[in-house]
Amino acid sequence: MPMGFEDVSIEDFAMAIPDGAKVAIPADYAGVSMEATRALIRRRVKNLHLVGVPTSGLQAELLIGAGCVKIFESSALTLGEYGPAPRFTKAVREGSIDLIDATCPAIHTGLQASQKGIPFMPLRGILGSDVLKNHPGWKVIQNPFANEEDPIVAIPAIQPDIALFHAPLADRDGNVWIGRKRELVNMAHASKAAFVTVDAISETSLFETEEKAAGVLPALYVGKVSVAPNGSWPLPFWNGAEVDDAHMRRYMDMAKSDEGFQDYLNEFILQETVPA
Amino acid sequence: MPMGFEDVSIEDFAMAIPDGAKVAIPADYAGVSMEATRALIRRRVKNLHLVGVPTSGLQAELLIGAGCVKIFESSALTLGEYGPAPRFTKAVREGSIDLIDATCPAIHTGLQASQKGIPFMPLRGILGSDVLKNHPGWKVIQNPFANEEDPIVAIPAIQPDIALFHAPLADRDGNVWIGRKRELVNMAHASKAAFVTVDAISETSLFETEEKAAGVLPALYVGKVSVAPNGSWPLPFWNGAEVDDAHMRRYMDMAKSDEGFQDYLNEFILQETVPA
Amino acid sequence: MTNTAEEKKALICLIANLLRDCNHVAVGAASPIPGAAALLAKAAWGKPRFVNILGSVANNFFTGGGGELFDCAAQGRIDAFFLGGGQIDGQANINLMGRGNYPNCSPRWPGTFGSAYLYFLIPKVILFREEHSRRTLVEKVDFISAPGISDEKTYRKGGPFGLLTSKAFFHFDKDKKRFRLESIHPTSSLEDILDNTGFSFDYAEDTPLTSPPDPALLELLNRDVREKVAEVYPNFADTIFPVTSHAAQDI
Amino acid sequence: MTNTAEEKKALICLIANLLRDCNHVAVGAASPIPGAAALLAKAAWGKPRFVNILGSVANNFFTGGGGELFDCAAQGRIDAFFLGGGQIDGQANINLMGRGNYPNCSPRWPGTFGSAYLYFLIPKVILFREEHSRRTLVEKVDFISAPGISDEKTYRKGGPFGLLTSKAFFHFDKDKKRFRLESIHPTSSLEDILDNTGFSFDYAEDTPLTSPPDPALLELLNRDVREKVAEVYPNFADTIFPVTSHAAQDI
Repeated sequence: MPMGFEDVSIEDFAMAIPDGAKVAIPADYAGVSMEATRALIRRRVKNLHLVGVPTSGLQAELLIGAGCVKIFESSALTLGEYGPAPRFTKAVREGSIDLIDATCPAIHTGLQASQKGIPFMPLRGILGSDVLKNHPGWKVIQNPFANEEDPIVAIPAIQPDIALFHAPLADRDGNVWIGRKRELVNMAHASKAAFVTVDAISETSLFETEEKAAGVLPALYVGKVSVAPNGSWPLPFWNGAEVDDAHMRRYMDMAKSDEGFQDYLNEFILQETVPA
Repeated sequence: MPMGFEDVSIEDFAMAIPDGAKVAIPADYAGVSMEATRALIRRRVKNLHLVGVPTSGLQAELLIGAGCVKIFESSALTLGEYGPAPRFTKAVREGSIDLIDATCPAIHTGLQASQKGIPFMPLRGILGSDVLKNHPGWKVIQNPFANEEDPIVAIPAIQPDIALFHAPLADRDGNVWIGRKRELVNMAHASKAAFVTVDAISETSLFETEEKAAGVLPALYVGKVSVAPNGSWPLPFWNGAEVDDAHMRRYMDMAKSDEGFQDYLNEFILQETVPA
Repeated sequence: MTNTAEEKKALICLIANLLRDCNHVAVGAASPIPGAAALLAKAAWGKPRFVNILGSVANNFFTGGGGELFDCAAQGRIDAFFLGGGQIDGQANINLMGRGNYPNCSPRWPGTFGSAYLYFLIPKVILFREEHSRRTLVEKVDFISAPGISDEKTYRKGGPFGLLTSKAFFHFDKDKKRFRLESIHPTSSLEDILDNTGFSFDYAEDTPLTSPPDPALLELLNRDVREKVAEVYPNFADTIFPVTSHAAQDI
Repeated sequence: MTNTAEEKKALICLIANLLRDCNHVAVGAASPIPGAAALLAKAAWGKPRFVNILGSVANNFFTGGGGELFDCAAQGRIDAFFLGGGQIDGQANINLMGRGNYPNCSPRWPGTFGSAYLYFLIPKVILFREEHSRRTLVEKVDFISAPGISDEKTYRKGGPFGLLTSKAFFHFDKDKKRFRLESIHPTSSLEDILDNTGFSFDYAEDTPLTSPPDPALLELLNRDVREKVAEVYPNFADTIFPVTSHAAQDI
């Protein structure tokens, strides 16, 4: 470890994410750190401001159900073919979380503005959508380069405290391999620090070849790394596991009721039950 | 060639770049297509609007010297340790080309605005620079999210017709491998089409592994490919050759005078002399 | 079930024909019928040349991260896309947010995704919603995730091309800002459609039936494209392609 | 030549000490003295933790393309950077464009590069120009590539820390908006500096001499860091490290 970069236990990793943190999380296809999600629930984190980049799924559903979330900012919360997310649906109906509903490119754009250190970035479309009407941050401005009336939406920067995700590899310098999931790079650049669970540690530098280097998030942006093999379980991982279909169905069944959801937490998270 | 993508000769490649085209070209470290540059000079292209991303070197120097350039838009034209670029220096002194002098991040930002299909993007810094005072396109606007006076520069989109560069590989589908030279991706996304010379053709798909895929510019953005081994000569290439130091010194010597420069063109370009 | 499979195949062939003039079609990983249609069109005519299945690893050629789809649309490099909606109204407004008063929708649907943006930028947006009922096709949506039409001053390069359901295909008339019934699927009728559509639309009494799929196209789907579809949408492929000894041999 | 090598090493050690409080220092591929200093500081103190040599392949850890440097600076993730200039004036304005009336400068220099931006965003910008003459250090630059100071309303997180030449080190006083002579290199004198500086600056009559490099640091440079320097700046390394049998053994 030439840079003195050490991976930490998942519990220490979760402890380093403070209550009230603004946490950017990726969509299911980009690598969700479910292992960290469970550790966050175990440590009973409170008042998270989740930013789903650009959407979220089971990760936000569980955190919302477990009472860890104050604000959910995203373009969607979807469990895909498994149907409506029961805890999210309930929280919305009861108004127990604050929603900042956006549209996918605006989430990316807000992060890119933070990445570029600019206060906002304009974005086409959106005009006439009720998403615009209800969004607390967006403004409609005149395109300063148009001679005629040309309204355009200005998206303010979104700067998360932490970008939290799962990746295949980190090396001993703290570099992380994310392949072509470049939204993770944007998230990390935009955030104060990236917290990454990885399937494994590479004993050789990820910069050893230009092929590998092309998919690296440099250590400069990385705050903490924890080794969590298959850490996206039960969600699929682009560089590994398929979705655990039986478990997802079981979740949908249990999470129908408050009691069932509590049983799910007890059985699969609070007891630290690990995947088979 | 499943998609019917065919590489073309360098002369056909150059013929497809029309007079007056707005052509984005990379800095020396990112892969300059000198082979295409020579073919453009041979075909006596006229009135190019070059956009050096974010700077240029020998490529712009030769095109300017050969009378192919109407507008040079960039943050610098530098031959590095070889010293002042003689043909550029002369053209500036005589006012024979139009200059749009920028600063590096503003070039990247203008391309990113084009890439995102937005009319402009704001950028910090620059205020108080004479570059701002002399730039024909930039405007200073008020940050719409600030309560106090907060001027910020708005950089309009730069949309080149063509992004022209050299890369290690293309495959038979027209995908191009650019490694971590992601400014080439930005250039290509921002432009109407990428024109790429490559060292070689890969007979297997560049999407075959996620490692390789992480550094791919997809065929969707690629207009023409021409095979030109060592096509950055005499410039260095990040994935291959060192600079041809002796040739660069020879160029500097010959290009001191108009006659010497003409001799250089005759000897190394118009005669289609190829590198040893 | 066989019948339903045939209906789905007819929809696939119908959509494939709508994509013949496209260079690049993007479809969601959860949109098997449009996805199969795009793959079929590519196989049949080499158009669209590019088919991008979002969320897939093997069938997605984007390398710039999740934002590339949106940039690509803004660049004019995506010719057709599909949007759905829990509610769709007669002005082609779509609602992916939920029923009732926002924010406390009940039910709440997942959310707006990229619709509020892509609907403005992709020339040929095909609204696709199999359920054709007064519950889904409404007079006015409860929440406009993305508007079907915009005023003159709004930058808009794209919008609704038509609406395809399990009963019919409507074309959206941008000048009249209304749907016009284009064709009626063989399993439905004009009366059935009038009964089950919550918005008013233009139609002729003699609206034709949707043409049955071209046998050659259907054959191509069943023979050559089935494997590609199965690769991307395995569960869906199981439902529309009965397992035969021939297919078993292929595996 | 040996003398010059020693002077360059002294500059390297001086700069290394200025970088001890940094996490991340970026330097240009054509800036061997600052680059060697950053590598030396990292070797000596583990600070800066990150040294990024721009334009290099092996010693550059950026993976986001040419724009990443600028984004990174705006994020506050670059602590120190080096700028030069064909002209530098007493308000720390720098000119990289050329002499005379823009645009028809004569001579024209390469251009502004990223200076008009980085100067605003990187906290510790060290101006480094070996030539110390009235030609380079002027009362007022002909063209402001990047201004040394800005008014209150201008967003500015960074700016000039000091100016290092072959004769002296000046500190830039942001309140007074003037340079103050900090130390005089042993090869120069106050009189020499006053003679050869085109702008006025604050100084004390008893301005100290620049401290000679710490022997241990010099030893580290000559022993452990020389190879790293040679890897990044081979030509430069040849000029400052005489080839000895020891070095030859290493190769």
